[in-house]
Amino acid sequence: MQAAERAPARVAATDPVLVHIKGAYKHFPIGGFGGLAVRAVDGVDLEIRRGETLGLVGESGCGKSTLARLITALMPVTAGSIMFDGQDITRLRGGGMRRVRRKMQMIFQDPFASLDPRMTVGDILQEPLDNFHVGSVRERRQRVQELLRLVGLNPNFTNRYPHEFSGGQRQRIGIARALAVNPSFIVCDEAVSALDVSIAAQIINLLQDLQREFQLTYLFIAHDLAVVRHLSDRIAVMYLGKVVETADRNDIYDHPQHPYTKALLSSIPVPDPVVERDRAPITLKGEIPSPVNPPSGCRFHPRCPIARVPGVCSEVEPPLEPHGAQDQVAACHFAGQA
Amino acid sequence: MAQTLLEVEDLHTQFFTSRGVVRAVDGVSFHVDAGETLGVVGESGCGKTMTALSILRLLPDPGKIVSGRIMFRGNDVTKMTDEEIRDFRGNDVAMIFQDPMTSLNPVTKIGKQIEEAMTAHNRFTETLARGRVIELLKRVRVPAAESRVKDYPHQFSGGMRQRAMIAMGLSNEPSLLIADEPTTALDVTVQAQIIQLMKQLNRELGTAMMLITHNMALVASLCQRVVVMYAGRIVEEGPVDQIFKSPQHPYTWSLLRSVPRVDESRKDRLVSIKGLPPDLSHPPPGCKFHPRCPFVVDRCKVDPEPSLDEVALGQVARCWVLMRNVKQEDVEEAKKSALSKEAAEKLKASTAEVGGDAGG
Amino acid sequence: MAVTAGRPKRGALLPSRLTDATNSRIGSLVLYVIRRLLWMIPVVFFVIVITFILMHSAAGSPWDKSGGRQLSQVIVDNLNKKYGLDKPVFQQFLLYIWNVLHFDFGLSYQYQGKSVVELIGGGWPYTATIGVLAFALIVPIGVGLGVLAALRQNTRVDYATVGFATFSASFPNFVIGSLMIVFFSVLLYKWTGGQFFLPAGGWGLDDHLIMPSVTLALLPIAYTARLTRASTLETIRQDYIRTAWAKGLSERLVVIRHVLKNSLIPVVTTLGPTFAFLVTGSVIVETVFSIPGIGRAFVVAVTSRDYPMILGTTVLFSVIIAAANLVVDVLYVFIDPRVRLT
Amino acid sequence: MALPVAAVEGAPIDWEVPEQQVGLWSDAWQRFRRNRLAVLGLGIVIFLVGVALISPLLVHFGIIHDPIKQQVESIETPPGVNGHLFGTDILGRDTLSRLMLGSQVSLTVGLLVQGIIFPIGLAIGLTAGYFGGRIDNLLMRFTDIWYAFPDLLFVLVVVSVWSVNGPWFVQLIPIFGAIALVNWVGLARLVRGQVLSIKEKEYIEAARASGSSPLKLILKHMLPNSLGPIIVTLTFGIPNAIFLEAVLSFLGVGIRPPQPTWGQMVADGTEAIYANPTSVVFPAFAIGFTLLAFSFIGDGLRDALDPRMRR
Repeated sequence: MQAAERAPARVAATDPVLVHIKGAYKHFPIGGFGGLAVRAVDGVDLEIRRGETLGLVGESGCGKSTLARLITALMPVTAGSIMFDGQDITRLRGGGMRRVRRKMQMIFQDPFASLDPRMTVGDILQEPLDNFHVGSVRERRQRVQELLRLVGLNPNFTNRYPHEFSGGQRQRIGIARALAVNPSFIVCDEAVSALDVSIAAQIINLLQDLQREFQLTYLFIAHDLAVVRHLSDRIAVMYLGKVVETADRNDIYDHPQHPYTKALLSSIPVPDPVVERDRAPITLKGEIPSPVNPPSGCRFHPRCPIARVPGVCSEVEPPLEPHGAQDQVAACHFAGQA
Repeated sequence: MAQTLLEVEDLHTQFFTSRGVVRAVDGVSFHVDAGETLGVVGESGCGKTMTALSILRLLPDPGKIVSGRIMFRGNDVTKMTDEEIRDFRGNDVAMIFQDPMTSLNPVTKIGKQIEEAMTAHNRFTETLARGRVIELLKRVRVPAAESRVKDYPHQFSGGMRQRAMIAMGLSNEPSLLIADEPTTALDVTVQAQIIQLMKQLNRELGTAMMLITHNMALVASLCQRVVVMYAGRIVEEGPVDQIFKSPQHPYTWSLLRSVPRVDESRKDRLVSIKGLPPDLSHPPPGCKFHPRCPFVVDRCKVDPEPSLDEVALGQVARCWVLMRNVKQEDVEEAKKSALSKEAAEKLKASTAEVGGDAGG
Repeated sequence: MAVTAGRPKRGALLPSRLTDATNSRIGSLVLYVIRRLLWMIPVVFFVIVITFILMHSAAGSPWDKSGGRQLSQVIVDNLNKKYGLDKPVFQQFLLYIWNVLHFDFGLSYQYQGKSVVELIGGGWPYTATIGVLAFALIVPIGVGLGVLAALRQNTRVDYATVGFATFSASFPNFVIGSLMIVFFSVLLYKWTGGQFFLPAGGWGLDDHLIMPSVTLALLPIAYTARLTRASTLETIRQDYIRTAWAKGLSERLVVIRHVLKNSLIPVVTTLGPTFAFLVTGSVIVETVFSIPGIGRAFVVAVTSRDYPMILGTTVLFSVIIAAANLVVDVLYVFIDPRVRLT
Repeated sequence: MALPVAAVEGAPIDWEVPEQQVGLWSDAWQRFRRNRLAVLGLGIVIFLVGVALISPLLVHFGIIHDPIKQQVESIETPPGVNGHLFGTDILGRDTLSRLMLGSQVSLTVGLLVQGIIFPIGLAIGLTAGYFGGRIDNLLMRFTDIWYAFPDLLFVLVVVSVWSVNGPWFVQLIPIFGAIALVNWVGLARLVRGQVLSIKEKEYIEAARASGSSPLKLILKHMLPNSLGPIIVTLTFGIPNAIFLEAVLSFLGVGIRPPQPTWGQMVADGTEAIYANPTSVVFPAFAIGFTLLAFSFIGDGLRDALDPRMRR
């Protein structure tokens, strides 16, 4: 029934995988006795397919930003492997790493903190070009201007400093920087969360236009499910260091398999008073537990409306298994029931 | 007809800075009825928060109420003495703030901070107030309230702190609660809990609420009436259904179309409002929205700003054009891509020349 | 000087984020104090090592300057034997450490026949009296001025306080001491025909105490006032102060319950460095005002190369400073509930 | 090669030119210049440097009195008498010329010590902050010990055991060493803290993501961004060093006569304080105002470089 309304997904499920994350872990030791650690990413398996936008959602502290840093090799993994274009980047050093770096870039959350305040916009945009020795110095300068123009900024601004620009303009500079070395894969880490509504819309549109123009693959990380749904082809939901569900953006909304996904979706108000009057959100009990001592079994069980405790939920950790639609996986013993 | 609780008339709040006078609130009039929930929406820097702070006379330093009246139950807040305003704050009108992380005193126990809100107004004795703290925390559904009153704010999570703030706001049973972006700093599931709580409290206690937010969905969920502000002015006002169904001011329309909806599959591009809100020390002439308006006509730039005229029953808007007069193709035009094709082509060309192994 | 370099030391103190450390707060506090006390042992040990190495790296022997004339080799040998200087340096060091553990800091070279402990014991009452008096001035005056200036920002009170603090912080204490002597002892004596003046030196539990303790206290007062003012201004801008106003609290309650409680936290953390400053300041002030305290004894020891005395004083002072820092850190835990002990 | 704006089509969105174009450093300089006290302090310091440089020449050509020559006939001349504008001291030496020459010692100590501290503190602080680990641990433990060490006492001991003979600038070497030894830790800690906080900034991650090497990160991002507080600390270090030198001279363990120093002059003046109080007052104020000038500059710089003061 909904199928007719849906825009067709641009990428078929058979497309080759660009990024393949296998059993990735990232633990941050917090010192003290007993080797306690923040288990920010705690066993994640995920695929990002060439040309798609994978949306990654979850609440603060679920490990989505850490995962982004693992994928872009800004942090070393504690365990696991991350394959990019067939290469395991967790083992790369030096030149090999640099070659991969050039193909994947990142757009950051805070437009104020992500640009070095002591460098001009021209220097900021030229830095990646310099690092990868792209073209001649003259060609680099020219490319910087083209980049500025591309993101809708005046190309004559190269000798301005970031503090002279507004938040939205800065985020464009950050996008231009990511595009500078012509990557094939861009990680957008909460790229619009810090922006005002109308400015966020500008950036979202720009990201979509750029993707179409340059055949980019995006990993789009956000806590706002509405934005993620708008931009993504597939959506992965994270909870407490693990991916609990992955599916096509329509499937995940139409028939979420994991109770957390369901609660997350239902908790987002819709800008329509008529819909709102009848919407009955599933409000979850309590708050996200500490990632230092995640609950046993299924991590979601203390807040889960359908968990059987004591029982399988509090004892056995559910694996990510196909449930619901084709290409949909969820980690729940009672997937689809609610 | 419900009784009018708060009536703001032609309020002007200005900041006297070295760079000139900033007209943060520029002739704003609205009212809040007893028991209703009014939403005040707009982008940041459009004067929403300053309007709220003016009502409590809590403006930060170079800010001053220059003219206008703020009538609360027949008393003008702007004319109150220091003693009267002290008794008014927290007692008649309470306020909760955006960031629960910074809005509570970090070195004072939660219970003490709530208790203090009550003892400040001689309505409760100290013993009575202390007893009520637990009751209030239970009302805002803080689990294990008996033991948590002795906790410090850093021992509370964000959501719990916001509950404590709400408990504090409600402690004197005020007739109006001003909530300034109460859920913005919170996680989605926690946001849902707080929204749910505010709905319930509004039903149970009949406290009127003024909700200040940029989140249109929140307004749809909580409010009966909406005031849309832009550049220190009200540009549109009306019942919530009306505003969402047929917004008449292009700004309201853009705001509504600039956020994606979670219940809709991707169909349309988002409407983005070009440029930035104006510098309030040097606002543009004519309609203040005209430099960013996709449906601007010559008149908007030259003529004095239009007045707030009735456009439907109970709905007023400040616009020469109004959305109902805008043609569909203009609407489509407003959604078109602004990407510089030429720059993209040049960039691709230069990549081919120098790109090496990075070619997409 | 110690005061300007003194940032609050919070290496081991981190704000609680991950766990609630409520239930066993007292227990962990005790553990923390014990650990800090144990940590003082290596600290003092290294202070001794460094000073010891320094003094043994000096060219010539300590007897070179004695009495201004060259002593005969026999006498030097005898002296070396008496003070154990004929032994290898390493052995001397071990012996010294052994003795220190028995509270024996050796014999003074300068005042022959007197032990370092005796000399320090003799000077202690003077140094302690001046120090305590100065400390008693610093906290109320410094904090009071700072708070007043912040609450009356951009008024004459504020300007006067800032001006006073800037001036006092720039004039070294020996300069201030000397200038005070000029004005209160010399000029005042002349102008009043000997009626009113303050004694320029010496000791007595009367007006002799005024100038030394004020001189010692002036710079820390200035520093405390500046810091209090800055931190109060910072606190006033915080969101929770706006919350306090929004509750309808009176100005008095907002200031006392919310502003001061927070703004004084950074001030407390600087009391440790302040104490260190008082200790080193005593060296100067006692010289300026000819007070027979430890500080002056130290100067004498330095100029006459009285190594046991130098070592003894240095050890004592560093123990005092380390203890003061410990007290401040513990105090900090009490006034700031966010501090987590690790 | 600037592209003409008119040639661009497709309605760019944020085309407006930001108001004015000021680099952060020039912006800071603008703010510094508006601070009258800071400018006054800078003026005093420049004046003092001039005095220190030309006073040997003035003595050489007999324009001012010889600061060393003792004149029995003019012992303790009051100010303004017999061409001694500031009077003479207990040995009949001219106070003004002694003050002028004394500025050499104070300024040399104040400025040069910072020159020694800067590279040491910077190198250790950067290494500890960036690489962390063992160096960092060592630095932090070392700081713990250092904070328990009474700094003035340490300087006193060092100077007394390492004193060397020779002209005043040779005698200064152990003093430099001692003051630098007690002060580099503070700077290293500051740099470390700066690096640690900057390390967490997104722009460092962004630079790493765009392939910048660690050396480039340190030199192009961390250093320029931590320079503000470092400059302020160094500026406040100047009066601190001057103060320590003056105390040493005052206590009689610093530069030995005949080279005049201000601390020494205060000490000498104290000896004859009843007879001639002015011989204390002049050097005392010379020290005080010099330190004041530097702290005005320091305050001015701190305000000018404070990121919160930026628009």
